[in-house]
Amino acid sequence: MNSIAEYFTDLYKGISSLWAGMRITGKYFFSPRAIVTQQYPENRKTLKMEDRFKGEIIMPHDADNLHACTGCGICEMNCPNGSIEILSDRVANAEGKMERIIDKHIYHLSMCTFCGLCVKTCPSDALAFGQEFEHAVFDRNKLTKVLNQPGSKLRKEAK
Amino acid sequence: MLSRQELTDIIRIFEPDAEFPEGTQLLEVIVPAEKIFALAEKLKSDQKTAFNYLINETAVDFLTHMTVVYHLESTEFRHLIVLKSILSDRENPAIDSFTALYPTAEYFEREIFDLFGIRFNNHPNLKRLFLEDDYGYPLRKDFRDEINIIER
Amino acid sequence: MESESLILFFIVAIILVGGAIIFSTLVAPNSFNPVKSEPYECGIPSEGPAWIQFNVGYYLFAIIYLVFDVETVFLFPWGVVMKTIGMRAFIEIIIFFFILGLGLLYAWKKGALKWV
Amino acid sequence: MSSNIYDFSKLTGSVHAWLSGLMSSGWVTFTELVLVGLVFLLLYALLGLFLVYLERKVCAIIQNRIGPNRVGKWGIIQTIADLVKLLLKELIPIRKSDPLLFNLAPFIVIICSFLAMAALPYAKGLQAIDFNIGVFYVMAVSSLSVVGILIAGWSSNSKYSLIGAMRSGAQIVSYELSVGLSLLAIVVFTGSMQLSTIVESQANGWWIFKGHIPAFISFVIFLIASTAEINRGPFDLAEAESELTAGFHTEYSGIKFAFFFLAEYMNMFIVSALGATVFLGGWMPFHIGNWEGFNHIMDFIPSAVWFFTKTFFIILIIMWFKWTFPRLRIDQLLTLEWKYLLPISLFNIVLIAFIVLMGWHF
Amino acid sequence: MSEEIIQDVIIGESEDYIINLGPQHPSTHGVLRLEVCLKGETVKYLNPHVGYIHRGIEKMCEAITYQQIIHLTDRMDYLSAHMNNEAVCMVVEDALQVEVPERVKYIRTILDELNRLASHQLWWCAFGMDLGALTTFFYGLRDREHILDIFEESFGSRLLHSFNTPGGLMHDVHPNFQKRIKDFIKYFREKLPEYDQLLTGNIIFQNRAKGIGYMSKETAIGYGVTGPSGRGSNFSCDIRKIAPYGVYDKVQFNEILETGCDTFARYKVRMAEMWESLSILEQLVDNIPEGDFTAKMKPVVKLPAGEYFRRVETARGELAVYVVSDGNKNPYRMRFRTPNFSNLFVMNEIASGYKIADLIAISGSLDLVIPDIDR
Repeated sequence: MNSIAEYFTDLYKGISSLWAGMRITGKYFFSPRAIVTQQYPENRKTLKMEDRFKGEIIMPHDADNLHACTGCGICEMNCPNGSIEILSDRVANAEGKMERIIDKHIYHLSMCTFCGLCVKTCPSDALAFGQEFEHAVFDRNKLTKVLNQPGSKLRKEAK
Repeated sequence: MLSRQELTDIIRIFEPDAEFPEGTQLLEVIVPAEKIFALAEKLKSDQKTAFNYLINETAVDFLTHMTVVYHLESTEFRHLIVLKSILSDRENPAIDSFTALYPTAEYFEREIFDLFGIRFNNHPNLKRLFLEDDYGYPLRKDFRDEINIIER
Repeated sequence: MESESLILFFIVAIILVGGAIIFSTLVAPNSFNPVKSEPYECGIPSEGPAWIQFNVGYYLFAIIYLVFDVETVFLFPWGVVMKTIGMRAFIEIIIFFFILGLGLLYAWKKGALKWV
Repeated sequence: MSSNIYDFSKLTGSVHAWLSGLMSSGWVTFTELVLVGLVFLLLYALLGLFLVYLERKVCAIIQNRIGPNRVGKWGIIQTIADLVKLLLKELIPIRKSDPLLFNLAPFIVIICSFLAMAALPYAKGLQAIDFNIGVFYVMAVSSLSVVGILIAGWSSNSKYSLIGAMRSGAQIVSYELSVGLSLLAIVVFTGSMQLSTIVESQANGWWIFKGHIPAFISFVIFLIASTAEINRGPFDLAEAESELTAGFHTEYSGIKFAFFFLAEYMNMFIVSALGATVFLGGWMPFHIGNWEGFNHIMDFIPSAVWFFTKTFFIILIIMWFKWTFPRLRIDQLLTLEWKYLLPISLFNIVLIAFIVLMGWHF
Repeated sequence: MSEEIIQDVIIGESEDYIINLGPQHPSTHGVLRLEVCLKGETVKYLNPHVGYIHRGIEKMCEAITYQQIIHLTDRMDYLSAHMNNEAVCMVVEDALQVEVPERVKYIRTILDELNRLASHQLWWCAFGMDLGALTTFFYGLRDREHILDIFEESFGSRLLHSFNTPGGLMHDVHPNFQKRIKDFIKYFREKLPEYDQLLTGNIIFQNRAKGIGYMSKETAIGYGVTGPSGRGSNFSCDIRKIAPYGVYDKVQFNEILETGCDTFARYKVRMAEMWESLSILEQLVDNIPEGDFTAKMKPVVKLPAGEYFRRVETARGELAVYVVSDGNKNPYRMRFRTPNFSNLFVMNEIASGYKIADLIAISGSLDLVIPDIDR
């Protein structure tokens, strides 16, 4: 007799546990507001990444096309993957001293792991993280970028 | 939990040849390769020490010799020691397997065999774990792979 | 329509499947690659043949099923006439179920319903 | 009786009469056959596509997603796009497979589900073939698809497929019993196996209400067992993708795979339609006893609408099962059938026979 | 049927039926290959093959500085990236005897727990899906998204945030950090009971999970199975209790131990750990002290010659870092004792004799992350 009672309580418990699960899914079925999907390509205009989002490395230039990179090479040294290459020149400045300026600050996005060491260690805050996240391209070579804009110059701090 | 000194005393009795380097973070015991298995067996079965949990087993290549390092813990008393054994024969290094004491050592040892080329005696299934059979032993310091490793 | 017209449905189904497959073979690309035509086993070459003698567990259930299904087939005619015959049919089916139940119980006790 | 429900036999009759006026009787039969074939082909394809779309939408909403929404309004022609894609996919031949059986399997599963479609009463007077053993016929034909699945799994010469096919064989074969016994319950009530008679007998109330608790138990057993018989979650062991990747149709590609997929959904439709016909009154409107006024209003809703509403209600329940529960294991599956469902349904039949004997049903 | 095919049919049951699960299989959670020998549906024995994504992280570490190692540890157990980072950071801090600011400790602990929650949520999704309950996957991911949003706001990345650095943190957390965590706790306290109703209580799930994959305490210790998997076998192995780091000695929490030793016990441990993590978060989130986000460190970190060893509790068990330094800026030898490595190889022991469907449940309950095994 006891086992029969057990059989039916088991049956009841089993069915009610199934019903509990079905209630949850049923609840969401009838609450379409709970939908969390973001319709990505359509919401591009309203899509806003967080300020600190690590999309890619950029070198901010101001309105006069000036940047802050002195070409010291610390970012190149600190990058664990070798994704930064700096080609620098030595040119004479107004006082006749030889001074190092960057020719090209090359950034291999394909090798970057977004660890942030270059941005953190840059002594002149020349690098920053950009918000761009759509990196897909058809040609691998396009992932190699030159960060300093053509014709840009080093910003001279007022001493 | 036994203190460092107490453990040192106990191990001295178990294994008179053991050396205890000074100034290490954890208690380290350096034992000759042929005696390490016997010591570990005693450490595991002894009531006071009861080192029943092998946290880590690895090896280090020092170019002149190799060291096999074991980190042992007792889940009961929570004391922790480091067993070490120095293998001076780099060409054909071999040491006893711990598999009989700690089943997990089987795979740690396969990994060490794979990456360092240290052979383990009495190992049930000493095959390479990650790499192909004809690959070198990459964690040895004199390993060179011209194709895949770019030196900077 | 008469039941002979099932042949019609048969033909239509064959046309549906055959037509689509023929269309597909004509339109779809076709390339040969020895690796592609291997049976799928997660990207690893299959070890040994797939066709071997298989676990008896599956067949055991098939055999028990065979017994019970034949019984069920007998039950349907009974179900149709149950209303008209009444008491006699009821008593007969109780006897029938008693024997059937004994059979199930026997199989149960013998462990035939236990998965091996 | 519900005399004011539109009888589709009037329509078919007038078509027949119109055709007879145009041509000789042999040609009339031929034209009618072609017409019926075309209508069913269309129905089959549309229903299949719609069911796939419905399932994707339902599971999406349950999972807080939107589901297909790019192709057409609300993604409604997404499945058609998928079908076209599958048609254009390469059919990969499997080395060392059994080519004859490998190609035969999709035919078998489709033929089985197509044949079962023929006997379903879609509306009053709209039924291709009204067998006097209708219930039995639908049950038998729809369960034949296990042969196709077994052949598919075996002929692929893949280990996953073979295990999937074996599982599916043991499973379908077992649950066949419970489906049969739960349908038998209504046969006992009605005293007929003809689907049209069963529907007519529910003019004053559906069997699930008239047949007391045993009929309800039968309905629940039918729901569980038929879900298992059509290989749907939580009983989808034959194609358990976390264990067997895709089970019996692992090796099928392109349109051949699509046919297995289609047959699965059509089988779902067939069992739901059968359940709706037998337990929920088929195309019969919702009637309550002698409430003439109420019954009269209900009669204005076309019978086909009633049929499809009930069918899709059952389909939604089956989908709800699938997207809620984890999958059973093979031994639990068989235990559920042989140690729970079968004894319960045997006992249930006796109970129903007793009710019928005493004349307690309405 | 051709002659050749007939000959292929083997007569006799003695033949082993060997099936490969993986590397391309939906339920191995990565490129793991299990060579399974079957008899009918029952697993006779199985043989794990690893190494499909071996990247040689230990070798790479020998060539780079300690700051640079951080970003590699992210990629071992990518679901507990923060704990992996913390282990390396703490080894360096130990060796240099740097005292990190109190604020850093608090934030690290909070991130540990958030990361653990995110990891357990993902495990719950995947475990449900392994057992065929497909809806769990979406509910789990839906809730995990909130944690990832918190990460993104503060560190700029969602999964591999490389946020720790030896001595402290990369930069300070976002001003919204505390508020968002509090919102999340409130949100998740409502959602977690739904998990129980949907899956834990479900009779089918319980039958699938109970009594499956029995792993005794001795087996767990012998094979070094740590983390929630080990604690399901009543093996007390929580490093947060044994050797507290961060501020774990200042918060109240229980080490969850289950005596069931089966798949369901491991499941229950993880579910209970989610509640514990929530309560730890609640205790910490309001008490983050003000202060620096990093200790003063030299730009080039050189560890004094010697050997250092440190353990942390990741979401999957005990991660031990063993460093041999020769006084240079690069480690001489870096060894990661990763939890999944040990957790994987117990599979043969605990899955033999069960059905193939149970094998999937068992591997799901061990919560394996394959890059952590291969490193």
